[in-house]
Amino acid sequence: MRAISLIQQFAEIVLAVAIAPLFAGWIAQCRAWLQNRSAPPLTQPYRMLRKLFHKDVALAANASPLFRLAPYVLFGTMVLAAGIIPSIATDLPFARAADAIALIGLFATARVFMALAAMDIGTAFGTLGARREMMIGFLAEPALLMVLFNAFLLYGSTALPSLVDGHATHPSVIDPSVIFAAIAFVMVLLAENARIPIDNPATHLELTMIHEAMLLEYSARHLALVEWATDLKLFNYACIGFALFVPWGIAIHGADSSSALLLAVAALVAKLILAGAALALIESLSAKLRIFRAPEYLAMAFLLAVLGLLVHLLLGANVNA
Amino acid sequence: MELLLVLGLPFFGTLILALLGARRFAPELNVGVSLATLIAAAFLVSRVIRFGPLLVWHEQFFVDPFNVFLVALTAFVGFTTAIFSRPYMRIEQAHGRLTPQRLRLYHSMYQLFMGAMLLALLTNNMGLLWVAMEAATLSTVLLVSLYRTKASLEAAWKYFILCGVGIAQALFGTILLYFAAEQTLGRQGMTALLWTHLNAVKAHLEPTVLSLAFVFLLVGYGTKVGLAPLHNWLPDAHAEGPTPVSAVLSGLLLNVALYAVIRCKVLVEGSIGSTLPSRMLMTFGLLSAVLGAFFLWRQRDIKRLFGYSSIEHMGIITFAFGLGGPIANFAALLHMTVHSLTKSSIFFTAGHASQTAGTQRIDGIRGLIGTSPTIGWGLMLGSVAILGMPPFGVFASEFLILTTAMREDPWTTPFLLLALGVAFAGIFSKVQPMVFGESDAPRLPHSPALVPVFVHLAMVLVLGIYMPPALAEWYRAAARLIG
Amino acid sequence: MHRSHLIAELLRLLAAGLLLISFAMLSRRRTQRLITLYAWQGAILFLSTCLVAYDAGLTELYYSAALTLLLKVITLPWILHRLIRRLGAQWDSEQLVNIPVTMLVGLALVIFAFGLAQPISMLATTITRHTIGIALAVILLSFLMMITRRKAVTQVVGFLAMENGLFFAATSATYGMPMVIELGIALDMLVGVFILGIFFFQIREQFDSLDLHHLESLRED
Amino acid sequence: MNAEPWLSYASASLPVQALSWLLILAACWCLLGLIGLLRPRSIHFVAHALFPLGALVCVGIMLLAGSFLATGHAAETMILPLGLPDLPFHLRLDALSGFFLLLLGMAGAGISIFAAGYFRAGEGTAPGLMGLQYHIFLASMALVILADDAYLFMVAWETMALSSYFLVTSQHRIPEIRRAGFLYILMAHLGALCILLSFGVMQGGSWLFTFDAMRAASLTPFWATTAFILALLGFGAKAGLVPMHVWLPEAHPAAPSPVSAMMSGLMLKTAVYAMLRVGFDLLHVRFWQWGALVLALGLFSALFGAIFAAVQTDMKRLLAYSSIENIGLIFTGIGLAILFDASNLRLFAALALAAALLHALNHSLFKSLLFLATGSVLHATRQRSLGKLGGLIRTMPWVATFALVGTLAIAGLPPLNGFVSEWLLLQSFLFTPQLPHAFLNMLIPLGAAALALTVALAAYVMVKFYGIIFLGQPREATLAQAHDANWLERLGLFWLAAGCVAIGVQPQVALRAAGAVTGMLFGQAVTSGASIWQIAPIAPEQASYSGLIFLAGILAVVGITFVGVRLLAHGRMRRTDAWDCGYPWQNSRMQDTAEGFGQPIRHMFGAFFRMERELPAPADATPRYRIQIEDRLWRALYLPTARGVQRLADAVSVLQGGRLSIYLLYSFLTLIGLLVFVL
Repeated sequence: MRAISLIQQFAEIVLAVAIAPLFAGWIAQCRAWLQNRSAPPLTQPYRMLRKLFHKDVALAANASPLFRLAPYVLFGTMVLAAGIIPSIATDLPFARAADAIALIGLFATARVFMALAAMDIGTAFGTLGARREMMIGFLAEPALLMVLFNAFLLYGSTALPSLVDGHATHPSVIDPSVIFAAIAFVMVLLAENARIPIDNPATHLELTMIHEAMLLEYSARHLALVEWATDLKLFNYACIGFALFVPWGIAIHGADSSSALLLAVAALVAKLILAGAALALIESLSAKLRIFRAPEYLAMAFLLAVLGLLVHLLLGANVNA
Repeated sequence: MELLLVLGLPFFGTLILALLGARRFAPELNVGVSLATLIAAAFLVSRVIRFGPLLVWHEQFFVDPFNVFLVALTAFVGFTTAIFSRPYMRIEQAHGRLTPQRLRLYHSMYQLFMGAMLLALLTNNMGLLWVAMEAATLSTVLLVSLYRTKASLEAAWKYFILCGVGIAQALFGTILLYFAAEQTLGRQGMTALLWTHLNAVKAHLEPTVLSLAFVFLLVGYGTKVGLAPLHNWLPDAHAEGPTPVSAVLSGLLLNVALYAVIRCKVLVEGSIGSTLPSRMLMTFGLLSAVLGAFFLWRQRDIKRLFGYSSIEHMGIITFAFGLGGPIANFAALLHMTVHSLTKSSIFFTAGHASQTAGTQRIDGIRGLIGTSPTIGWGLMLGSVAILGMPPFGVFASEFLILTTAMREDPWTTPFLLLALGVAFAGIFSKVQPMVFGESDAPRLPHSPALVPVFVHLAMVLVLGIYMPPALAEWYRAAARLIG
Repeated sequence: MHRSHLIAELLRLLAAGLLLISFAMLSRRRTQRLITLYAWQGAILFLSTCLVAYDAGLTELYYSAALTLLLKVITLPWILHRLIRRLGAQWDSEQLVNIPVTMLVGLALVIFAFGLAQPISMLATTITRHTIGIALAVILLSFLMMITRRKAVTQVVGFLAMENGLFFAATSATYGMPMVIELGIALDMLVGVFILGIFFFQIREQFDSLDLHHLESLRED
Repeated sequence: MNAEPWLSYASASLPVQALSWLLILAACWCLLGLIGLLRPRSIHFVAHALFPLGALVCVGIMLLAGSFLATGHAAETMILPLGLPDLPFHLRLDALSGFFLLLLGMAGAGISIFAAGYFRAGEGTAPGLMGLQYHIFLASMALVILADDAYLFMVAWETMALSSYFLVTSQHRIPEIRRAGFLYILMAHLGALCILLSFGVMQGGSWLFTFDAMRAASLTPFWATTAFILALLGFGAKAGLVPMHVWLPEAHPAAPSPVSAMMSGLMLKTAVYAMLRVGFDLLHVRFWQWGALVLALGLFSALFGAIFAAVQTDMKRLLAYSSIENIGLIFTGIGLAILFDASNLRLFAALALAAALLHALNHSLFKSLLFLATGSVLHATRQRSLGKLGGLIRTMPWVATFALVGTLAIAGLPPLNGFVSEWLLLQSFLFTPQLPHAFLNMLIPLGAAALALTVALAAYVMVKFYGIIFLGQPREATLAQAHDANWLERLGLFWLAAGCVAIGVQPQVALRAAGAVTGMLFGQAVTSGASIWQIAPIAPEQASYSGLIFLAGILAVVGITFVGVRLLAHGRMRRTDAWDCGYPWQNSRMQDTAEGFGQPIRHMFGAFFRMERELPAPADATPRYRIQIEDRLWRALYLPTARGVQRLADAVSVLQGGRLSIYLLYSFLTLIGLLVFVL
């Protein structure tokens, strides 16, 4: 194993942990602009975290150890995921630990822990949130898997680094299925990260909230970790999207020097800025759905992904391993 | 010599018990005579094992692989049934259903019945076979009507008329056989009806006559086998007679009747050289199996239930004989054995069960396993065995029959499946609540004799996983004999 | 030769008589008359057996003829007469099927029986070979009678008539069965009738009638 | 196939003739059972002496089978002087049977230890008798796996059914349990008949019923298909494949928990084993249509089970339906394997089969674990209904912890074992586009989606299961007195939980065992590119997974974060009431009930259910809400059959009209008919 790959690995994790809140803040700012409100400063998330870390924890009397463990597990899984997803380089020691499907499993672990923690106190809202979160989860996963199927058909691999490399080796492949898959992926991303139209991260209107309902009982450092992990999750999804659909600029295996890395970081930042703006735009343009419309929404995502698949098979471009 | 004993002892017992059957020790005497018969039979068997088949007294009597094990079986089940009936009949007497005179009649007729069956098995003469069958019928008619209740009289009357008519057909069949024999063997009186002689010349017997004869013989003896649609007497007789009688009817008489049918089938098939008789047997067998299974579905009386189950199993055996070939015949003979062992033991337990509950109605019998675990487990295991669950021997034969049928005549397997499945549901759904659940029945005045039950079941179990070589050798030889 | 021809003629005559009697039995209503007819049947059997014995010169057939006379002409009818007098069951009022229909069915049966007996008669070497069809017809007719009658006694008479038919078949087709078997059959018959006698009384005391429709309680419902 | 170092060491210390030792161990089980009859009423003797010994036997079997697999010996055969005259009992130990014996021993050990602590006095059957039935059950399963001729197989198979039936009905005073037992034994017997006929076809005229003869027999496609369909019916009925599943949700809850665990964890696997034996070993050909059929059935069962599990309100029923789901997953793998094998893609076939085998092993571990946990809960609270449980994590921390492991494993979450097999299954789905059937290529991705949906639903179900039983506030006051499991029970649970974690973190070992099987069946072992760190079914650059790195990574990050938080911030904390948006009067009745948790599923998959709702009226003094969920198939398939048989029986019973003349007429007509027929 080469030293550079270790460096890349470390850099990637640190970068992700560092700028994930910034990304969230950027989206919030864009939304504010689009809704012409006066925006909070970009650093708002960091201040939030600092404040929370210094508060005293107010823990529900009947909270079990699971409740206190959950935020750490959540944070841990998200950091690990950040280490696996090739956001700036593809030659990562951790990357072999999981392909994209295993990543879905990783996110599922985080989700289940969150839901269990939400049920632990035994409040009405906690269980409600847990149930809704799990529902969204099992609706979103098939769609996401179909997206990955598309990728596999294109590059004959489900390991993200190989996908990126493969894309770099023959970038000429512009398959119509990719477009379908990309749209489906964005829809899933919105749903999975508690954004409009499925959920509203800003709301605390009890009956509509999903994600927020689960963290009602958390406070101080626990809450901070959960929030941070949430930001990381959004960041990770964004990076998966980049790796799947716009992997330009990522320092690929073999061609990775320090300069390439700097370039990659720059590319990543650029992509994030655009992506954040786009997300904000979508969120501002769409209205939140009733919870029972969510299945239809995700079914639509699934349908698009499958369409992509069929299109690919029908057009018969078979670039399999 | 042993043969003389085997045949003589039961008739001797008939007389003795008829003379002094009213005494208190009559049941023990009955057991004693049966035991003696069993011992004699055992000697006979051992002799056959040592010196091979016998043919004695101007060839009037013979022992060959086909009937030797049936003789042993008959003597054995006769003995165990005698053991069982000792306390059972005492309990009946205590319940006031029987008087000493009836008991005397019962004991002597029981022995007569045994003698008649052994005669039917051992004789080489088709005419004597007929006489013995008739004698068995008459003695059992008296046994069935033992209680003198309306129901038992009705049952006995139907039994008598139906089997009487049937047996008359069989006689006509025998006459035709004799007629055909005379054509070839010439007029030689007694010897013309000897099965061995007929078997020797069967190829030259007149086919048309023999096929006619077979029809009459099949209808005649088939009535006693209980083949549908000639079976109607069977459930009534089984349900209304005393339980020991039901046990020997199911366990032995049906076997003997089927034995007669098969003897005739061998001759006829050899003569007409076509598989017509086999086809007839298969059809009758399937019909009986399926109909019997469906009858099971809505029984309310425990002994009736198992009577119908006997019809079903006789159907299966007949079907197997119809299939023919070494394996199917082997399976059929095995099934004869295990069925009579299992079914008699089931009747033992069923009898005691109805005594404990004071009724034969199924929904009156509950939670046996609570009141008397031995009876409960006996009934449960017996039913499980008769339903063809391994490791009991019934499964071994059904295994061979089903697999053979699947290869030889696949069209029959759906019917067999239907029969077995329906029978399973029908019997098990009724046995389970009788054995399991709550109950508050009183205990019996005399302790029941359940040793026979578990002896029988143990034997069936052993036959399921290990078959003594000698027995296997007989079965093979008999299977070859039947062809 | 001439003599045996004459005997064959006589036998055919007797056989016809047998058939006639069976038809008569089908048509009779009174039980006593039935029994008388049964006795007549026995008599005819006795005669025919004697003729066959004389013709074939078989002594053992004489024994069985004697047996027939003793059993079927004298003993059984006598027993039955006494029985029904004691039981007061003279009348066999109504039948399940009315008589003309029964007659027609009987006729059909006779034709069927002859058709059936044809191949056998071809083979028969005995002088009586044409009579076997009649024997079969008698059997089937008495079977029919057992089906159509309502009273226990009449069913029994039908049963016995069937035995007669069998016996006739035995003699006419094969000069009779071996003696031992004849004896066995006769013994069984006798015992059977005694048992029936016992039954009559028991049925009577249980159901105070010999009508069979009392005996229909054991059934699937 | 190169062996794991520790395994090869173990095998070096064990005799080569593994088969005879396995038989001796199986005999030990029967012996233990019989010894129990000496003092049938003494719970101490039976439970605390015999059951642990039985567990030891399980461990022995596990080690023997494991070493056999590791050293890759040639198949061992043996003939016992028992059975039918021409057909003595044949036994055979090869990789396939070795794998399933490993499974049997591994899960059986945990269950037996737990059972030692579980059985209390005065529960249904006398303990001695129960011990006999229990150990006969184990031994018969071992024999099913070792059998090498049809007769021994059937004998062991039905003995298994029978002993488990008696175990299920051990509390026979309860009518529902009797009913469940009857349904179970009936389905088992019908299935057995189908299997019997299948063997009858496969022996192909050579009147030898040994499996060797069947391997040699060459059947026409028609007969081969007949045999396969019959086998699928028979073994599917035992495995609980939809639509032959109806007995399963009735029988598993009815049984005492260790028995439920054995049935769900082990007995269903014997059906899987038999299906593999027939499908891949005995039948010499395979057609892709078979694969499509099995795949469809498997996927449907999986989805069906998951959906029904999500709406259950009885914790053991929930687990039973989840068993149907997992069996569905396993059969999905088998179907894929047949598909690949039929089109000669042997490597992929090996992959799919390895996934199925691994999932069978995993399921036997975590499902027994969960069933046993419900057993402890049942003893502690006397409650089976989810609506009356809750908050047990505080009163029963041990059970809760082990159950959490099981829950995460069955929910298919990394880094536990459930995830590995499901991941492999998805991987094998990825290669279906290489099948030479364009039409299938269109359809199978949807199958993959259905699979993903099932897996995600399973997570939903398990969150419901765990959250409602162990988390939240107790829904009944009595739950406060619930006591934790005793040490034997804990030991059993620990064994199984450890198994889940071990296989999750080091799947390579289990994969090697499965590889031995696939090597035997396809000549392809799924070990390419696998290192001690990771598994990679085909090639590392295509897809790879490493549970070890997962676990290590998460633990490391969690540790670092924890320390970091403590260093940078502080650990101050105070206990207060729950906030719940400031609503002060909340109580335990305000949590989601089991029905509430199932509500979205009912809403989305309404087509699957037959629902009876009872809604309270607006002005209702005592409003109560009741909903009953039924399986449509029960009314669509089974009741009509039963009614049909009943009607036929009524029709038949007319024959026995009780009138003598009619009976005479029957025999008369039979006579005439036959005469006419003969002429």
